[in-house]
Amino acid sequence: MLTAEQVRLRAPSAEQRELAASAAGMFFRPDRDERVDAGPEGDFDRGRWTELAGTGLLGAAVPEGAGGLGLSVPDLVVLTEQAGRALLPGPVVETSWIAAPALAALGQEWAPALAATLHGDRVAAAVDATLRGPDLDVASYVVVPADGSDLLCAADRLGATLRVSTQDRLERSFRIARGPDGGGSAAQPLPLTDGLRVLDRGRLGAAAYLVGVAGGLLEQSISYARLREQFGRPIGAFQAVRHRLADSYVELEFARSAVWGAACDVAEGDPAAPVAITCASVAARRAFAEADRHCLQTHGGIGFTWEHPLHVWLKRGATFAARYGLRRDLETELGERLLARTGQQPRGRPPRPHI
Amino acid sequence: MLTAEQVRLRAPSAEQRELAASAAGMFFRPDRDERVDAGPEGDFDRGRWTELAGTGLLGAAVPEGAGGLGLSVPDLVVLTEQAGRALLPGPVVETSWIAAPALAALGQEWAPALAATLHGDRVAAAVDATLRGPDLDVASYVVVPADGSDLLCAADRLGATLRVSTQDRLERSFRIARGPDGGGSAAQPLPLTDGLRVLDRGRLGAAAYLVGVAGGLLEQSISYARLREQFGRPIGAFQAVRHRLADSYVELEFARSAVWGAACDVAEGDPAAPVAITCASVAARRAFAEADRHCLQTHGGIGFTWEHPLHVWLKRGATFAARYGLRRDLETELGERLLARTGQQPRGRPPRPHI
Amino acid sequence: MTDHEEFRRQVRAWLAGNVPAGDLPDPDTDDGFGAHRDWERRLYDAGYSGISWPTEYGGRGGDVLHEAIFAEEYELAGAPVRITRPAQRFLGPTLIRYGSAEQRRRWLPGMLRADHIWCQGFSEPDAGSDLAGVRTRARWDGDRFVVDGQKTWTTYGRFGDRMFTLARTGEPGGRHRGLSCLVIDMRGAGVRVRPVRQAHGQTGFAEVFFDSVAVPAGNLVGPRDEGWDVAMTLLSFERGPDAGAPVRTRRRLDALVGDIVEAGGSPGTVRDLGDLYARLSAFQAYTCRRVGARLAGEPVGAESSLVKLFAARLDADIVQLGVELFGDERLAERAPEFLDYWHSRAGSIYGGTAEIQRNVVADRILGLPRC
Amino acid sequence: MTDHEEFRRQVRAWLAGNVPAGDLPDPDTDDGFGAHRDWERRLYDAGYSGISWPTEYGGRGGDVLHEAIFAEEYELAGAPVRITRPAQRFLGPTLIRYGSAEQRRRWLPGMLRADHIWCQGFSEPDAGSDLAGVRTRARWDGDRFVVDGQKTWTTYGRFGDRMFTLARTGEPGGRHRGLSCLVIDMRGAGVRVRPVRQAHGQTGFAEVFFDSVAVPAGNLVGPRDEGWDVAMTLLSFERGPDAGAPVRTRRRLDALVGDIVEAGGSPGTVRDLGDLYARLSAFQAYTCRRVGARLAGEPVGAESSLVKLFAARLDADIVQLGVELFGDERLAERAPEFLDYWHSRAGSIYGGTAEIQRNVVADRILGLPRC
Repeated sequence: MLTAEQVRLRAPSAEQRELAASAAGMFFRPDRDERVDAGPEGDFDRGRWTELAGTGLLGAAVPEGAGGLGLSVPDLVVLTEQAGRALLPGPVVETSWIAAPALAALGQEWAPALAATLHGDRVAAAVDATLRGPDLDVASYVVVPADGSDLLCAADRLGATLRVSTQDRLERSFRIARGPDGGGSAAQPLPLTDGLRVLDRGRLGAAAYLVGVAGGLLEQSISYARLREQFGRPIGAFQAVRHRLADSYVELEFARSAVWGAACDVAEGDPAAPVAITCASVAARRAFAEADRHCLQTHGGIGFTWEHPLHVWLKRGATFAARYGLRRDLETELGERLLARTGQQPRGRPPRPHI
Repeated sequence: MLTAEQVRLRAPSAEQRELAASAAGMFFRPDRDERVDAGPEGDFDRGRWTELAGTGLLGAAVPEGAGGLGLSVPDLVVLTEQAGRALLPGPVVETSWIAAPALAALGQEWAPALAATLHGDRVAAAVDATLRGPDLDVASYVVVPADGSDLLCAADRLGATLRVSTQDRLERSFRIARGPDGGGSAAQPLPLTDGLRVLDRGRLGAAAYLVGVAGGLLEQSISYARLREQFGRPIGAFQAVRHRLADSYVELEFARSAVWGAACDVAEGDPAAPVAITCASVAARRAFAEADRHCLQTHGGIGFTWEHPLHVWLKRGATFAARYGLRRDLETELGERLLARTGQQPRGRPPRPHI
Repeated sequence: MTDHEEFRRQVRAWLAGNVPAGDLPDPDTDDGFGAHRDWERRLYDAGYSGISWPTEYGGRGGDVLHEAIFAEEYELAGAPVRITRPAQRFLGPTLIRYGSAEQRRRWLPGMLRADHIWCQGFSEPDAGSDLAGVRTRARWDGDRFVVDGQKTWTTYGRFGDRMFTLARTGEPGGRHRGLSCLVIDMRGAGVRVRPVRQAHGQTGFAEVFFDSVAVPAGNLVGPRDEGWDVAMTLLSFERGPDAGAPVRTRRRLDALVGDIVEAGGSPGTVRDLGDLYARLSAFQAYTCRRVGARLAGEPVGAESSLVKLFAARLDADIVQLGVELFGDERLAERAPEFLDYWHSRAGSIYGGTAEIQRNVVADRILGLPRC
Repeated sequence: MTDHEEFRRQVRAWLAGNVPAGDLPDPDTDDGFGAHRDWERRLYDAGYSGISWPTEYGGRGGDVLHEAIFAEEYELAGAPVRITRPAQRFLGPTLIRYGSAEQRRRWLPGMLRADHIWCQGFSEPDAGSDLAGVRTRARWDGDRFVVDGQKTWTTYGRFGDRMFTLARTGEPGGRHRGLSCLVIDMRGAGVRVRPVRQAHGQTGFAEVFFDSVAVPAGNLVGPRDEGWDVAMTLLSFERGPDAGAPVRTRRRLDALVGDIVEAGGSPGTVRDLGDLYARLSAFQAYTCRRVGARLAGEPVGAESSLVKLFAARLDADIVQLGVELFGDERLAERAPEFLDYWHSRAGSIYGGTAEIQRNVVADRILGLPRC
């Protein structure tokens, strides 16, 4: 259903486009290679994290009165997509979408913790339903989804219950680890933020980041297809390559719209927003899967080398495609919902042909 | 496992290639349009059926002593693929693979029925597990798969149990109808033929026919892509078209090999032949699905017109892809088998990289 | 023009009281076409034709959002297909943009009431994907054009009164140059219409042959020899957002899910349905964003190519899942799904093939070099 | 040569008694390469190297089926990767076909024992899909060639002793004309080898730079300036049937199914597994038919392009299903599947990209016109 208000909201405003452009400028550092700048063993880079804190991204969704930028959920989508496009390391989604708003919601008692998080002095992270999340070994605060209400755990009060393992990290500059098995007595119950639970916020933020990663992949591939020549012409002139990239772009644009639409639903307080978020998460995973397949193929052998940055996009995308729900599980969730909904309705008929 | 004997068998012999060529010549009648020659209401064309009987196809797998050609199962695959390529109408797969060998196996008492069937004077058909089959309204004998042993029903003895409905026929020249609900007392139990039950024979025969249909589709499309010009050149010169057709050809060749391999398994008495037949059935359905998609797209608008024969190939293929098991059900059967097999084996590891 | 939400309420109420209960008879039959024409007149008389057309030509004078709201409600109500669709969406708007005052007065009012059925005459046997290959020839004869040639895939051609034609007035082989747009009286001398039977057994489009057809000078739309620009404008209208499309896709998916529920479910299919649901949701979101952009005054760009690619694949995947689950009975001539099956598969052909759309995306959006 | 079934029994028994229990160390390390070289010598000493090579060059003198049986059993046993694979499959056979008697005597015996590691030097940074774009230049200097240029994607380049190189002896830009095949001593002056780290963090191939490298006249293989024909022969050997490939795919699928069983099953995945199983079965059947055709003396045609397309997609789909089910942990550097993941995905790139293979099929088999 289109209402006038919604339709206006759903075309990104001039301010939001401006926001995207300035975020792109801030986040993209051509002088800096996110792979190389992480320590040789992939240690968390505190300097870089402090820099990122300086951009305001971490507190973008925190009210201005609490030291943040007070941006809306659609605004945060705009920023997060740029973060993904620039492959920003560390728990950017977890901090800006989950932990910082959670600390802000907990009130005065947690104000110092929030301030330290927004300044980058302390690291806040979150885990998904599999209890994995980024950079837990350096996190001071970890948000954990739970039955009943979600929880905030302060690492220094948890002691033995925080059992972090970094064994399964995928990239040196982006470490996923297994988090605390549960909150224990020291955990703080969390209220909803923007009407959403922690996993829904994570899903939406991760989808926005993933769309950014897919977009970055595609940009790289377009540039490469313009420059790389074989048989006396740029490979981007061959239909096989052109059509691959066009297909990737189609999926990307529709996923981008789905994420944007879900964010608008949240902003409007639509009670069905979590369903829209799940749909958007699937769309983002589809878009990444297409980009992953076509962009690696477009690059040929060079895409398999460590020196070319493509593999970092591929790995980062794989990380985000696997967090806050695997595509198959999200699809199953949606399929069951569709079956249940239809079971309650009268039988429909397909539309008549219509050109 | 390759044995010398198998490997030799599995490269089609010179005789088999000869057989294919002569069948193609017999079956393909450029002067005859299988769509138009069926009666205006799609009635069964007895004249055409007698002609087909004259080619020997119906009794190809019947021993020479019983009036057939005494060909092997791989030979019959060769013939049936050509039958599909030429879109032969009527119950060719049901007669040649199932009913005629069944009548032959029943011995002297049924010799007159077999002779009438091989001459085309009487029509023999079969139904699959959904109890549907072609041209049941004109069939004198219908083979029905059943628990215990499969059954042969003589239509004139069955009376009320043969309830034929032709409501859901797909094309005018190829009518699928719902068959008898069960054999009743007049049904004759059938022995295995070549060690196979009726459904396995039907699956293999239908897979061979379907491979032929997919091949015919592809041939049509290649010819069209060579002739049809847009932007000053044949559309077959555009990578988008070339690569579609190449992909279809790949699936076709692998499906053809799978069907051929399964037929060789049957000929060698391999007890796992039914599994190979199921695999081949899936491969044939894949090949048809690819051909269906790419060949219709290659033809553009013309492929949607009644005047162009493409739609007959598409519909015939859809018919054969849905008989003796839908692809999804066959895949499920194979997947369960794979899981059960692996559950009994020690954990394997993936191979090491190997260029 | 009324407030948008109020407009939606009005439309919904009117449709609830007026949409025929069952399907109208097939518009490819004489009776069926007549019934559809009557329906168009009821819509017109109720003020629901040409929602975004100026009132002076019989339209309602609404904006892009009124148009979108009407399209949504119309499809949600399961109302009949529109035989005035080409006229409404692109032929009329092109005449409004390029027609002379006299032409607009002469042609536009009859369009919306379906007094005259208008057809688009661009495609030819040898000018399909390659529109600039048009060969239909319009020779200037001193005081009129004389047209010879053939058009094809003409929707509602059998019932057509006027054709908006792209013909070659310049040198043969001139490609984009030397083309002109002419309005041709399809009832006039030298015009022959041959309905084309489709794979599903029904007609629905036609071939149209011109044999020395006289076309008055006053039927030239836009400058002579510069018809390519007119044609491109027409296509940009055709490619504007259609808020009804995701609703139709939703009905298609809902009908399939209804069949699955009725058949007692299909466990292995849950994930496929979730995938289709997510894609439908993205289609809705994209359409919403596009309508918003149009409302904000942004021009129509190459997004329609994205929609064609995304939606054609989605629709084809929905009907394909139906065939995979229920077999070939769904393709049978008497099955209720058979028209939709063929039509959905045609989505990657008509209005520019998927290959053409990918080229458009590669050229105009991605900026890739050309072959 | 022994009877085929007896040969299979012998091979199986020998492998059962000799294949190392765990994986050998990574062949990209010095230690690992040494271990693989030792393994090659054990194979050679046992008579299991060069199964179909003539006995005079250290081979076993078997036929295509012996070769296939050995490949199947070798993979079924999970035996180590072969660092002599390029030499065995195509470099040696090309030298047997095109080398002089002196060259064959000089080079062939050391190949199978891995005394010298042989690399293929065709690809260059600007000659990937477009092999005729080779730029490495071999200038004739009166009594020797002087080579300048660069090769890339050189498998085992870091440990290479000899490279079978395609270089330009004729005019620059001469495409297929003016190319020659030269054997270059990789340990000689002017040759620099730079290992290339791959996305999975390990090396495995290298870039090789030639800076005025002197190559004796006696290292020219085949006629000067007619190296393209030699190269095409080499590629046809490379494209012969590999009976080990479906076994590797089967191990890949079995390992995944094992993971699924261990994880307690995954109901929505049964159908995906059935699809993969059916494709594996078709791959086995196709390979079997191909070996049969070779045994019957049919030449190697374009079928290897079909295998590349079919198998690369199958392998990629297997590893992709693993990632879809178990998430990104399978891509992590320390995961047991990570090498196979990247390698399987590379199947549509190395040895001719999928695009090139489709062109080969379209040109040589389907007879479609060229662009």
